[in-house]
Amino acid sequence: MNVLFINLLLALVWTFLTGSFTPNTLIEGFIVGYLVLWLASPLYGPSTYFKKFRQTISFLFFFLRELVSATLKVAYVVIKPDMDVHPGIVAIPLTVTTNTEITLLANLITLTPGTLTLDISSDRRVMYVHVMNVTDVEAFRQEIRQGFERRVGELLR
Amino acid sequence: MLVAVLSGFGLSLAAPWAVRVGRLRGWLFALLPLLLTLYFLSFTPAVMTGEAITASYNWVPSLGIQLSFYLDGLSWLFALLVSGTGIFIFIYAGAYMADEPLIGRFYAYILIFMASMLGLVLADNLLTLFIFWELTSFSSYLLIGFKHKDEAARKAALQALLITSGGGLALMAGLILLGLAGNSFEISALVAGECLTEHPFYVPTLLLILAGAFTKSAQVPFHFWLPGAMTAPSPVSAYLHSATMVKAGIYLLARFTPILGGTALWHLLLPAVGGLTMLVGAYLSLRQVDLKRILAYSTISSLGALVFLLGLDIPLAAQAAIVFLIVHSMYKGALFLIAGILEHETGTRDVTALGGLARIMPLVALAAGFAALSMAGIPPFFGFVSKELLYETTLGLQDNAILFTTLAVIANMMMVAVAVLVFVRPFTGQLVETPQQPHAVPLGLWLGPLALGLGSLAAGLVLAQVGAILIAPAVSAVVARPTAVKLALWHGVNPMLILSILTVLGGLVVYRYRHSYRRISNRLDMGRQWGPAKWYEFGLEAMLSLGRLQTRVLQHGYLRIYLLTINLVFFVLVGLTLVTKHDFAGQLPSTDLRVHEAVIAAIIAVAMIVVLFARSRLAAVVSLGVVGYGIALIFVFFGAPDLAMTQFAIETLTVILMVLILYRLPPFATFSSRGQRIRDAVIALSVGALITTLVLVSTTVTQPTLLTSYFAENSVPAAKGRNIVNVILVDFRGLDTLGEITVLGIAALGVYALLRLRTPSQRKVDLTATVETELVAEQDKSKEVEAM
Amino acid sequence: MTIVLAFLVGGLYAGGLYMMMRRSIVKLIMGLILLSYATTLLIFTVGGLTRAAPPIVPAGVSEPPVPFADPVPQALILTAIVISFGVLAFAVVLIEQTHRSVGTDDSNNLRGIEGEL
Amino acid sequence: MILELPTIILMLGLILTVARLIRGPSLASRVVAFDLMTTIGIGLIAVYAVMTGQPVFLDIAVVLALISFLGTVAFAFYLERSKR
Amino acid sequence: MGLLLLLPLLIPFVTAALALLTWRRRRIQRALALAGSIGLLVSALVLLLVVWRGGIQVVQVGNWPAPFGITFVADLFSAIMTVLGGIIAVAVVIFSHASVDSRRERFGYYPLLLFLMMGISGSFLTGDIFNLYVWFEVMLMSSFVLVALGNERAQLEGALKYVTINLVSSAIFLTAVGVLYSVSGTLNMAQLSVQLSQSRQPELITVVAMLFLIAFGIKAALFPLFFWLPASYPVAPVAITALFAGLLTKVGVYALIRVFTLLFTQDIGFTHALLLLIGALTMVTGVLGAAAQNEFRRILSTHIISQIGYMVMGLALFTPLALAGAIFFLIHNIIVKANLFLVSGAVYQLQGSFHLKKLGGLYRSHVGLSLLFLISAMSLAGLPPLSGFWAKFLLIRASLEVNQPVIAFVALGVSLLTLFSMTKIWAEVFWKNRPETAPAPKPLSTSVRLQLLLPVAGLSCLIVGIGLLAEPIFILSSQAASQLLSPAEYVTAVLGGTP
Amino acid sequence: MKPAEKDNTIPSLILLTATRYLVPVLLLFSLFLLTRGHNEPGGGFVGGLVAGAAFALYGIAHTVHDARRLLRFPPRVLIGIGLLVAVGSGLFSLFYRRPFMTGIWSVVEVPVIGKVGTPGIFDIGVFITVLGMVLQIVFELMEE
Amino acid sequence: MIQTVISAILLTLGALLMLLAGIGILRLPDVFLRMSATSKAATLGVILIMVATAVYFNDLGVTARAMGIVIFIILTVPVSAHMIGRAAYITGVPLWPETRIDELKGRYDEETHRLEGQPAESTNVNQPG
Ligand code: NA
Ligand code: NA
Repeated sequence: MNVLFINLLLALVWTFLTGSFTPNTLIEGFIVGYLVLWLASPLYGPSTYFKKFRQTISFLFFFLRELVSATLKVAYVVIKPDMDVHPGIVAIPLTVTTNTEITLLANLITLTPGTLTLDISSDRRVMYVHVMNVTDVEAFRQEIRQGFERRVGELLR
Repeated sequence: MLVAVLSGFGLSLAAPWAVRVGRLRGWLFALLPLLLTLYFLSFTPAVMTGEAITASYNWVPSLGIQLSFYLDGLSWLFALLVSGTGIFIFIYAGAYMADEPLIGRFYAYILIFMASMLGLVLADNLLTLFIFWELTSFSSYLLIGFKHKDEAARKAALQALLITSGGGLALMAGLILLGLAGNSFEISALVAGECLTEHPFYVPTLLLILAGAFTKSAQVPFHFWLPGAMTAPSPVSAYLHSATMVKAGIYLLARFTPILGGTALWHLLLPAVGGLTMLVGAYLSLRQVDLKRILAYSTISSLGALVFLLGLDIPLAAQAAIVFLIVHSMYKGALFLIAGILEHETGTRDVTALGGLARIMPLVALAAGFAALSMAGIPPFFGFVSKELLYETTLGLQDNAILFTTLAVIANMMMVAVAVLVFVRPFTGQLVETPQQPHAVPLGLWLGPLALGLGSLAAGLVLAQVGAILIAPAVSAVVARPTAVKLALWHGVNPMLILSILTVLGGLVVYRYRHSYRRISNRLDMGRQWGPAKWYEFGLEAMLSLGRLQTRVLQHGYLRIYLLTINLVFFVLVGLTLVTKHDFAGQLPSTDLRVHEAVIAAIIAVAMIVVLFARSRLAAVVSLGVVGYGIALIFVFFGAPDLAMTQFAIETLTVILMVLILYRLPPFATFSSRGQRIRDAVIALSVGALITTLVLVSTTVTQPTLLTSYFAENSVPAAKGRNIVNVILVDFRGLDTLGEITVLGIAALGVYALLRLRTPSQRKVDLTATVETELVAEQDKSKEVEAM
Repeated sequence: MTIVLAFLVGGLYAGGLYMMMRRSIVKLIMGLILLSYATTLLIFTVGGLTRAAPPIVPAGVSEPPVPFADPVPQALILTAIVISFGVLAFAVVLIEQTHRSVGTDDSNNLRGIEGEL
Repeated sequence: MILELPTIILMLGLILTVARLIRGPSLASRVVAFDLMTTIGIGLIAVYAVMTGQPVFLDIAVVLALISFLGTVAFAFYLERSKR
Repeated sequence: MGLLLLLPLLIPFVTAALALLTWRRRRIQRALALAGSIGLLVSALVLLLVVWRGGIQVVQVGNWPAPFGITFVADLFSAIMTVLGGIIAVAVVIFSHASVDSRRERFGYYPLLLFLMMGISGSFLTGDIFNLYVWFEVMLMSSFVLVALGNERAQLEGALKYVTINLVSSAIFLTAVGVLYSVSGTLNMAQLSVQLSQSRQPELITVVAMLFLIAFGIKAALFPLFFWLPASYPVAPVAITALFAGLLTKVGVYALIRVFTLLFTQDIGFTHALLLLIGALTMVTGVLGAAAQNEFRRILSTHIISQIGYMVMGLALFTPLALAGAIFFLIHNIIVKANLFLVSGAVYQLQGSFHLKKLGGLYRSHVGLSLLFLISAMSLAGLPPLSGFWAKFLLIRASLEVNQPVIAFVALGVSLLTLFSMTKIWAEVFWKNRPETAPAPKPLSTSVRLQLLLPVAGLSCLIVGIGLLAEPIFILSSQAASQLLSPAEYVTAVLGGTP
Repeated sequence: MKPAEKDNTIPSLILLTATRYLVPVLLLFSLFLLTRGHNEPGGGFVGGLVAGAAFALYGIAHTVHDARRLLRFPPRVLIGIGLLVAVGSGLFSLFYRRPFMTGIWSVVEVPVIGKVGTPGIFDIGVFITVLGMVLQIVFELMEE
Repeated sequence: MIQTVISAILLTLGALLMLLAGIGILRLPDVFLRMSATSKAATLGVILIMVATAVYFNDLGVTARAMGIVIFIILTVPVSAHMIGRAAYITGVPLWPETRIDELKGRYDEETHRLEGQPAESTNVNQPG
């Protein structure tokens, strides 16, 4: 994470140089700094910074996309005259183990389409999720495992 | 003179210790009245020349209250009476109450009384007089209730106190009015000052002062406390309730004759009340069998006679009154002491249960004989002179002479009968078996009555001197001009003498038929059902009932009704003022309204209604939260970020608090009826409407505030803060905040104590008490042990 | 808005007082809270309303631009709501303890020593 | 002004939320409604800050965001406990 | 000098805060409480002396000139009241050492007591109407806790009423302050005095005056708003009841006198006539209520109400003498009432009850205590030359001077009924024999006896002293009254001559 | 409700974990409110409430016992200290022969906070007292 | 100017999302479904509004606050939803009858609220009606 620190430093230097201390210049500075660092990456030896950074960014975009689509789905359900939903509560065995991972996963699931984390079993092995439309339970479990759980695992390890 | 008055108070403080001297204590205490008597006697020459000795000490000069004393003939006479009788009473009490464990307190009280009585008669200042007046009532209360274990004594003491204090309060008002009318609180100045009988205050003043005098001197219809007061030990009855205290009213009337007397009202009220009292007292006296009650009623009669005399519109009346005053004090004092001896020795006061005691106690019998003779008005006893004077006065009246004379004769006949009764029954005839075996009476007991009895005789023998030395100065003081007094036993055969003889003969007849009299009068008796004593009881009971009723009505314990009352008061007071005082001419505040503001206001209103009608507590709490958040949003809209923030934070904490508390409380319940709910709703809405009006009205007159511009200008330069609200809170008005956080601290302490402090009984019952609490308690105990 | 708030304040007073006059002590709590809201809002309203101009001096100048909301009622209210919070917290716990100790939530059964007469 | 529009939309949302709050029926539903109200409130304050050009109001939104969460948690906490 | 004015506030405050840090160390807490109350008394006495010598004292807290900051003002009236607060505090603290159980002592009794005194002193000395609200709340909050401290059932029930009704009163007070600020634009009482007298809408001011009347009327227990008092006073620890009886309602009276002399004098014909009526009704209902009671503390408690009526009467008559009478009455009544409660507490320590039926025989066994009771009781009934006589005398004289015989008559009648109630206690508790069922008086250790008797004896000496030395006390009261009646003096002292 | 039963409810894992992140944020923000209060909305009071909320949250997620440990001081002591700090800041001006509570300001500016003055210290006292008060009440109620 | 337009659009969108959440909470049939609506729509709504605010003021302090709010909302909304959902389930708030499957049924310990973590094979499909 040293590189992140340097990157932030560069962003600050940039804002001082431009003389205007606004978020815009800070973001500009960060992008410029990132480019500079990327160019100068051999200087710092092997670092996961750039990979992690890209992963984070892509995770964020993934998350936002999911959030938007979740919202649209909800909008659709809500606005549609007839209430055509088939909810259910599904148990999903967990592969992630640490508390932070579990919590992050639970939160993400809540914020994404049609799902809502209700609780984690006391042995932290199973997550119970409320689903707006249950068609195939197993397929749903797979979806979660492949989608969020994988990404969370990648991001935090 | 101050020393003379205060010496009694001083000694009373020491009395509880001074009694340790043992048997001689009576003689020891009598030294003080003896010294006082000598002291007052030393003024004899001065008094005789008509000179008044004054002494004045500043007390509360800014209120015109001085400790001022004025020794003229009248006060000198009374002072001598008080201190002189005191000598014998004190000696007597020492023997009479030899085994009384609380004798020290007795002497303390009676010393207080004596000092107060001296202060009363010597005072020149109206307020000083009043203070001593009240002190006599108070010491009388303690003395009447001296046998405090006895419920009758306690009741009688209370009765006497309430009656005399009630009169005292009237007297106080009267004296204040008098002082205000005469522009001075000094009696001597009032006497010398301009005439007050035309003053608009005159009538109320007179009535109030008479109320004081009449209650104290046991005039009808206030007379009934005096027989009740016979629960007091006999020395007290003799001293207070015959010789001195009851004469205070007489003193007052005599004292105020120059100021208030001489009017038609005066000449109407005093003879009427006094005459009635004279008759009623006499009538009731002979009906009694209890020796002390007989004497008490006869005292009432005599007091009536004194008031009667003081009210008669003839110069001689004052002389007759003063003479009778002295006569009565001597014989009645003696008789009361004798009654005490009889009770002490035989264990009864029932006059029908006694007889033949002259053989056992000859000296006492002698004293009783003297006193009775004086009472019956037999020459050469002093009582004879007094009775002659009485008849001479009534006969000399211009109006109503016959009527008043008849009254006097009838009353005096009864007195003769009483005199015969109190001497003949106990002392003559066969010795009667009594509850206690009578013994020879010790010196301390018989000395007093004998001295007083002899006094009655001696005064009759040295009439000229008595008239010149004792009577004349006093009469001069009453009529406020030098008056010579010439007393003699023999004036030749005149109407008075004939009346006197008639009186004695009539009295003997009455005595002879006393049993029939008692029977008939008992049959006619209405006093027991309709008399003033009944009124007193009824009044007391009515007052208590009223108190209980009022307590039930006002102090019923229902919190919601209390709140209802507050609401009603609010509605009435504020509503009436608003409606009657305010003209609603001002323009209404601006009607400028934004959508979001309206919506938030509506949401608050709706949420509040949900609170009101919610069936579930939690729904109500959530809705309360909505109200609170809504108000915070209004704060946002109108530029109060600090407020909004705080409101949000507090609201959330309130929700947490409610949530933590509520699940231990039962669900909402509706207890009240529909009618109650509607009533409450109407009242609540009325108050709400009033508040709305108030807000509307007061926003029309909003003034630009001085404070605001000052704070705005000084916040940054002087207080170095840009957030003016915060600067106000921590700097401009930081003291408010200091108080505010103190409240929070106390509240926290309170919650802690409420939750943790359990009563011992709760500890047992409360199964939920946590082990932790108990552990803490254990630790506390150990700490407590350390601390002890 | 002043008029609306005037009615709102009146309504809150009425609501609070009505709730306080219920026999259920749980409702009494609600009534107390409503009453404190009412007072708060009353001071705010009668103190004069100014839209969206907080009494904060912008950095670099020495006085706030006029018009600005009167800070005095705000400070008063702040103090008052804090105090009411403390008092209410105590009152709520008191009511709970009373309920626990006496075992009733009907204030008619809480006549206290007056009930003994 | 153009920013009146979001305010009005927010008000509509708020009214609907209040309707749920009144209707309940379960306490949980009411708490959800309350939670949503605070979220809308945060939005409203931000919109108001923009509308009036007063960024200081945003601080209120921060406090609200931080602290309202606690209220919801407390309700849930209560709900669970009241079950026993 | 500036600090002196704040010491009566700060000394209890600091000692209370320190007591919070020395929680459960009883000795230290006791010592702190004693130090705090003595400090309060001494500072108040010095303050009174300074005010007497040098006129109205003013300090602008925070050095902000009036009317912008908060002003503390000591005129004679407030200085007198503060001294009385100190006297009662010292007596009650000493009495508490012997009478308050260790349970309560361990749960903040002393810090609460000190906070209460802080609130009382603040209420007396502040010159700012909102600040007055704050100190009222400090005082009330501590009194709430003290009433409930102990968690006994009766206490909780009494406290519930006490708290609820006082909260309503506070809400009305706050409403009144809000409206007052709205129509006058200031909170400083001196400036308010100026503003209100120049108000263009005097009618509205009268409405505000009614709000204050109700708010303070509840605190002062005026008719018909007194019900909280008999419900709650007799349930607290007796030392606390003594403190409450002596001071709390009197703070309400103080506030009434303050605002109805300084602020609301525009419509005397209406407001003060109303006060007179209320005063009379308060007197009568209080004394009748007391007559109906059969329990030592409840008689005394209900009786407080009646005495408040006299003070209001003095205010309502609104002459120099009447106000002097009201102040004299306050001085007298605070001491006497507190002392009577202390006596009842001592009796309770001896015989374990407050019920007249279960008491008796103390006249024989405890003559000192009996005498001390008698002094206070007779002073309350107005027996000359004790303190109560002068108070009564002044008021009666004042009412007769302005031709108000009806109120004089009522006051005298009430005084007679007071005598009735006091003699009832005397007869039942002291004169009457101890009932068979009642336990024999408990033997108390010397230190306990000393701690019980010392404060009672001290206060009794004051009662006798005030009676005998009525002149200085009257001059003091009448000076204080004349200050009250000339608000200009107050205004000039606070605003520095530029109103 | 014996103590053994009382805290046996299995706490929510999600809440527990979230609390680990939320509590520091809340505490930080409370200090932010405290320090900025003189110039921006905020101040000791709101700051204290937010800080109290942080500990309360911790208490709900974990146990009151843990929350007390986290706080280190008993809340009552905090109240006492807070009151003393507040009154002490007011007494400070007496050294300068000014009336009670007169603001005394440092000459030099401290970074972040700006000029340090007794009103700021007073606000700290408010903060501590409010924190103590909130926690005293909340902890007691949660322990019941 | 562009800033103003962008922020106005974003604000309107954000507000609409909140309105959507409002519609959702009113229309959806049970508490769990309602939470689905609020947790998503409202969160996105807040995010949009905060971005709009940051854009509008273009000030570091404001942006920081806006960011703070967003992060905090993202952090807390799911937690609240979980807490309410769990509490609702435990207290027996009824599921909408159309709910097809309930794998939580019987897994909570009545006393301790301990939640069993069982393998998910034994799914019991709810038969509506
Ligand atoms: Na303040
Ligand atoms: Na602030």
